Amino acid sequence: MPHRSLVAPFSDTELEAIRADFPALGLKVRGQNLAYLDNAATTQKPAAVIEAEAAFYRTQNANVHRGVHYLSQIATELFEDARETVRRFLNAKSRREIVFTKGCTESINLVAHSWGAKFLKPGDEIVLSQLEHHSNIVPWQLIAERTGAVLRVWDIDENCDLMQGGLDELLSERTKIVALTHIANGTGTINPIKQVIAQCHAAGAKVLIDGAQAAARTPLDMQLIDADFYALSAHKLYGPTGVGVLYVRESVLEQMPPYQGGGDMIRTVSFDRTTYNDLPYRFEAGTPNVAGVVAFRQAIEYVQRIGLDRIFAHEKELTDFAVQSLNAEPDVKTIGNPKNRAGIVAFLIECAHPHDVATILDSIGVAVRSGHHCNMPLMKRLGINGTTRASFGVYNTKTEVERLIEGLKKVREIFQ
Amino acid sequence: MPHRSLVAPFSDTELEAIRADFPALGLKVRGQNLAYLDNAATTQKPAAVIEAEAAFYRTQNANVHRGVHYLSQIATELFEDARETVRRFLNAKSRREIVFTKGCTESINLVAHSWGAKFLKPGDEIVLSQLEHHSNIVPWQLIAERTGAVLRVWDIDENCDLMQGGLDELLSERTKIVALTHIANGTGTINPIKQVIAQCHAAGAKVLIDGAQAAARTPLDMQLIDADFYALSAHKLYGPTGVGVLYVRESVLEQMPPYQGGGDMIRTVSFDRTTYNDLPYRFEAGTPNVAGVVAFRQAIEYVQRIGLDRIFAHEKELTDFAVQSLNAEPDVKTIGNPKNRAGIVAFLIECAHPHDVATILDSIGVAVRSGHHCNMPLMKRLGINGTTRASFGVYNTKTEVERLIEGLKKVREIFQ
Amino acid sequence: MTFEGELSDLYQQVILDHSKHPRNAGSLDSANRRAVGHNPLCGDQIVLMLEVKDGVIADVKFQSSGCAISVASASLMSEAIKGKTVQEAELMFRKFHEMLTGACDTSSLGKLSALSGTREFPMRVKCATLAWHTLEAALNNPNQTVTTESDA
Amino acid sequence: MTFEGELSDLYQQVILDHSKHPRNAGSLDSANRRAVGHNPLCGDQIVLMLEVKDGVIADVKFQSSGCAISVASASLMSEAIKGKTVQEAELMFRKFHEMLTGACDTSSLGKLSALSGTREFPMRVKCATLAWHTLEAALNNPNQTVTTESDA
Ligand SMILES: Cc1ncc(COP(=O)(O)O)c(C=O)c1O
Ligand SMILES: Cc1ncc(COP(=O)(O)O)c(C=O)c1O
Repeated sequence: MPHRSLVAPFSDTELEAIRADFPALGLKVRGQNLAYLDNAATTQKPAAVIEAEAAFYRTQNANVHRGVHYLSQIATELFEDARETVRRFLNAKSRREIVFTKGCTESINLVAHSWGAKFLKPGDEIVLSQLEHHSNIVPWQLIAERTGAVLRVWDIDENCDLMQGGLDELLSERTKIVALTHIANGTGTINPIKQVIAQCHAAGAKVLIDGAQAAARTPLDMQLIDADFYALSAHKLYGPTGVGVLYVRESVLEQMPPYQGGGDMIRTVSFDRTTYNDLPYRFEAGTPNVAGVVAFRQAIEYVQRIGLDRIFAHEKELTDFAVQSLNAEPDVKTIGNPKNRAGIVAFLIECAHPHDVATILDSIGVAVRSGHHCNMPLMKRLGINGTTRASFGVYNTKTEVERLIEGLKKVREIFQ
Repeated sequence: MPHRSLVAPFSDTELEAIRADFPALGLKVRGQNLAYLDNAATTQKPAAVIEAEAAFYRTQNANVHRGVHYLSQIATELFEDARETVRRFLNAKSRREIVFTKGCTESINLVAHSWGAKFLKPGDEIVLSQLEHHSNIVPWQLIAERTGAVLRVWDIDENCDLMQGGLDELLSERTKIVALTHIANGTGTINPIKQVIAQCHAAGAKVLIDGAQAAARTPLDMQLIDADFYALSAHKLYGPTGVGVLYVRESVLEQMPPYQGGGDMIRTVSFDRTTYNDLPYRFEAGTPNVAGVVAFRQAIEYVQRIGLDRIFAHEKELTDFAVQSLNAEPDVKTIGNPKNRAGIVAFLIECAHPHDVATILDSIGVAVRSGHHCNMPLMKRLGINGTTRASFGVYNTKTEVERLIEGLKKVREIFQ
Repeated sequence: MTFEGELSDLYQQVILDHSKHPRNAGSLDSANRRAVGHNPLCGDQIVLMLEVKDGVIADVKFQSSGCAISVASASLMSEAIKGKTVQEAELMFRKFHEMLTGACDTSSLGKLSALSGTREFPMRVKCATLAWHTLEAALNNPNQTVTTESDA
Repeated sequence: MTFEGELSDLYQQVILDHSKHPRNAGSLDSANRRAVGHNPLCGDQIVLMLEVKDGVIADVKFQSSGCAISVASASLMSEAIKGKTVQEAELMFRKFHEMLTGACDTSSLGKLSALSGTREFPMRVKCATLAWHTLEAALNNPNQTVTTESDA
């Protein structure tokens, strides 16, 4: 992705200013400054997001779409303005294509359940990659079981890149959908989704992209990649918990039957016959997470002000530094060596299990994650039980990476 | 419910102190003090809730259940402590019976989809009442369509109480589940759920209670009422948006297949075979609304400090006053005259449509709701298109009710 | 403007008059275009019947259960479109829609401009546009059901 | 205690020793009780095999892939329960569980008390109890699979 290398990473002053926007980064953990390197699990939130949510409850709180009174009007406008912000962020064609959910996992479940139940027939094939998070595996297993469709798996090569040509062998007229992560949460692999989508479309298959890790790490453009479905979580994009987005191309969404039933998603209800509302409301049953959605808008505007290309460049610099530093340690092995990698580095150290590594790093204030990262099939494929994973955000620094490396000394002290 | 009449409503000083806890009540709307009488749609939030959510993001934010580092531990503890608070609030036997969802609507969908898909067979019957909210109708229609089960409707009498003996005629060995609202959002009717549940259990049917309106209005005790399923939304209980609860009796929940698939709900995942996690996690796929759940705890503790029996008494006093005052107007008709009523009064005024009434009341700062209130089948049964509805919360005052009555004069000025 | 002023702008005399005495209310046996419009927010409904002959809206009737704004809007619309060509009616809708969603010149809208006060009440804009969305449906997809949700 | 102190309390010498050189690791042909335990949080797994004769745990072996705490706990457990009656083993589990979840007397737990440092690391308690939950399953529901999730 050559245009990105032209973008300069942050200056020290810029980075300091960014860090100051995030209250949690001032925390002391175990008497040390917090080095938060668990951003792939969830990101910290800028004050603008925290304050927007509180301000909503203090001065704008009401239910949406249902009332004519002042607060209800304000809340509805704020909620729908946030939808427009998301539309622009994704460069979707229409607000009708933006469905709010409770998270990326629900977004994928919605597609598997609604689209899948209607369009999958016995013997139809669903292609997943070996890199997928459980949230992009289990919903497909559930709908495969229900419909008689079959899962096929796109394997990886020794670098943890998708196997070249692997898709050629898998795609056939039986392939109805390909569900693929944009950036792999276990390895940081950036998948070539634009090419994959073009190839799948040529073969007549739809494509769902799991953007949980990508949304905070790289600019997104639905027109450019031409995805049918794109799923993401606000909480991994500096936004609140309990908010997700599902983008669906309008012509596809129009054909989908309702997922959950309830208030707001109907046009008329009678016990004999219920008719459903227009897009996207047909897919938003019940009171949504209004305050969360309103605050999420601030998160999007925050990363847009900085620029996702600059965030990408910053994280790339950190990631390259972390990979180099880790690989320089003779007893450390980084997992995968993908051609394009974003913000995530997993590793193993000979003397200690990832859980013990994470506990010891925690003792010096360095927060990393250990375990299978909801990537059990990938772990099995790699013949390991888990890894220790550092994942970066807009606010991380080289010093924090150095503290991680320093912490490995302590691991060795205890375990060697 | 005789014990409740022994409880004294709030003194003026108490009420003032309660009002001071809710920042939004200080708002000016259209130049007037806000009189927020739309609590059945959503409640305002006490500062403790708003502050807990902000504090979580500032000092405790991490993903739950998945990390060993300090913040992850804190976040997990807070999240699970909130579950324990909900357990105590509902007097459930076990934390395993408390599933967090995104709202009451999702809670009901979860049951209809998971329990329904497994246990409903063609010809089986689902009994709903004429008082139900769309959220307790449409999920059942969707699963009925999928399974071949059939909906039966328990009619109401002229007071908008459930028809006496109506259930006797409906219950048969074909009845698999009865889905009933605890307090009706359109009329304020308090249903005799304890007796209904006993009768249903005797007939071998399960019972789901929609507690969306009840949870903030009356003490709850799962052991006393013996429900199989109880659903509620945090945002109607002075808590944040995007959080719901589903209580399911453990022996029932154990038999239910997963609803959504993803992270956290699994034990092991492989492409060939996935096994599911223990209760309640099997039903909580993906990152939950951690901050929302943590803040919701504060809302529960808030109403518990005041006492739900006192809140009930306070709202009863307001409701009785509102019903009397409205009925004293010759051109006003209140909807229904239920034996037991909680916190909700809907009415019609001869000269004007509910929407116009709501707009004019809004012009003097009185927030009420107008329309069908997601109760289209009830509206049809009553032969009307909609109503204007005032619904009360812990913080409302008689003065606010008087302002509503006063506002009707302005309606007449314009429309007569 | 004060909110009091905005309110009386919303409920102008002509609106109140048309809501109490809707013109062209009723059924139309000669109708060859028909559509039903719903406002899912409040359950308001309108049934619109048109007789279109040689590209001209020769006659129009409607049945509506709704608030003052939606009934008055249907009534005013029925008067405005009767005898107009389909193209003229569609142009009128575009102008009407512009009036409600942005600042625009209302001079060419005649009596319809009485509904411009709705602009200050975003939650009521749907009430004013329901009849027009239904007209659009009747002209383009006869025997369709539409909602106003897309205005949200 | 400082956190530094807590950390060395967690990784006591006996824990490190047992994690590096687990006792009773391996397979047991004579086993008549078997259970598999999972920690869904991290994917750690233990296979526990017991030979129970006349109410006594005559022999025990385990295969475990896990962190230092979980391996050490399995190893220490295997030593502690070998030769004990089923009742004694279950009493031991209760005491062990109490030690990790509340303050309690650890004197009767012998070497097992080396795991008491886990108490200060709530996210690691599951690592220490996995072997014991698996034991419970093997004794009560032989050939079962269990998880530690209920400790969350
Ligand atoms: C690649 C990927 N997909 C999906 C998810 C699920 O996101 P959430 O838990 O927010 O629903 C995650 C995060 O854990 C992820 O990293
Ligand atoms: C009786 C009843 N049930 C269910 C619901 C749905 O609740 P939510 O929109 O929070 O999912 C509501 C609220 O609108 C309600 O009043």
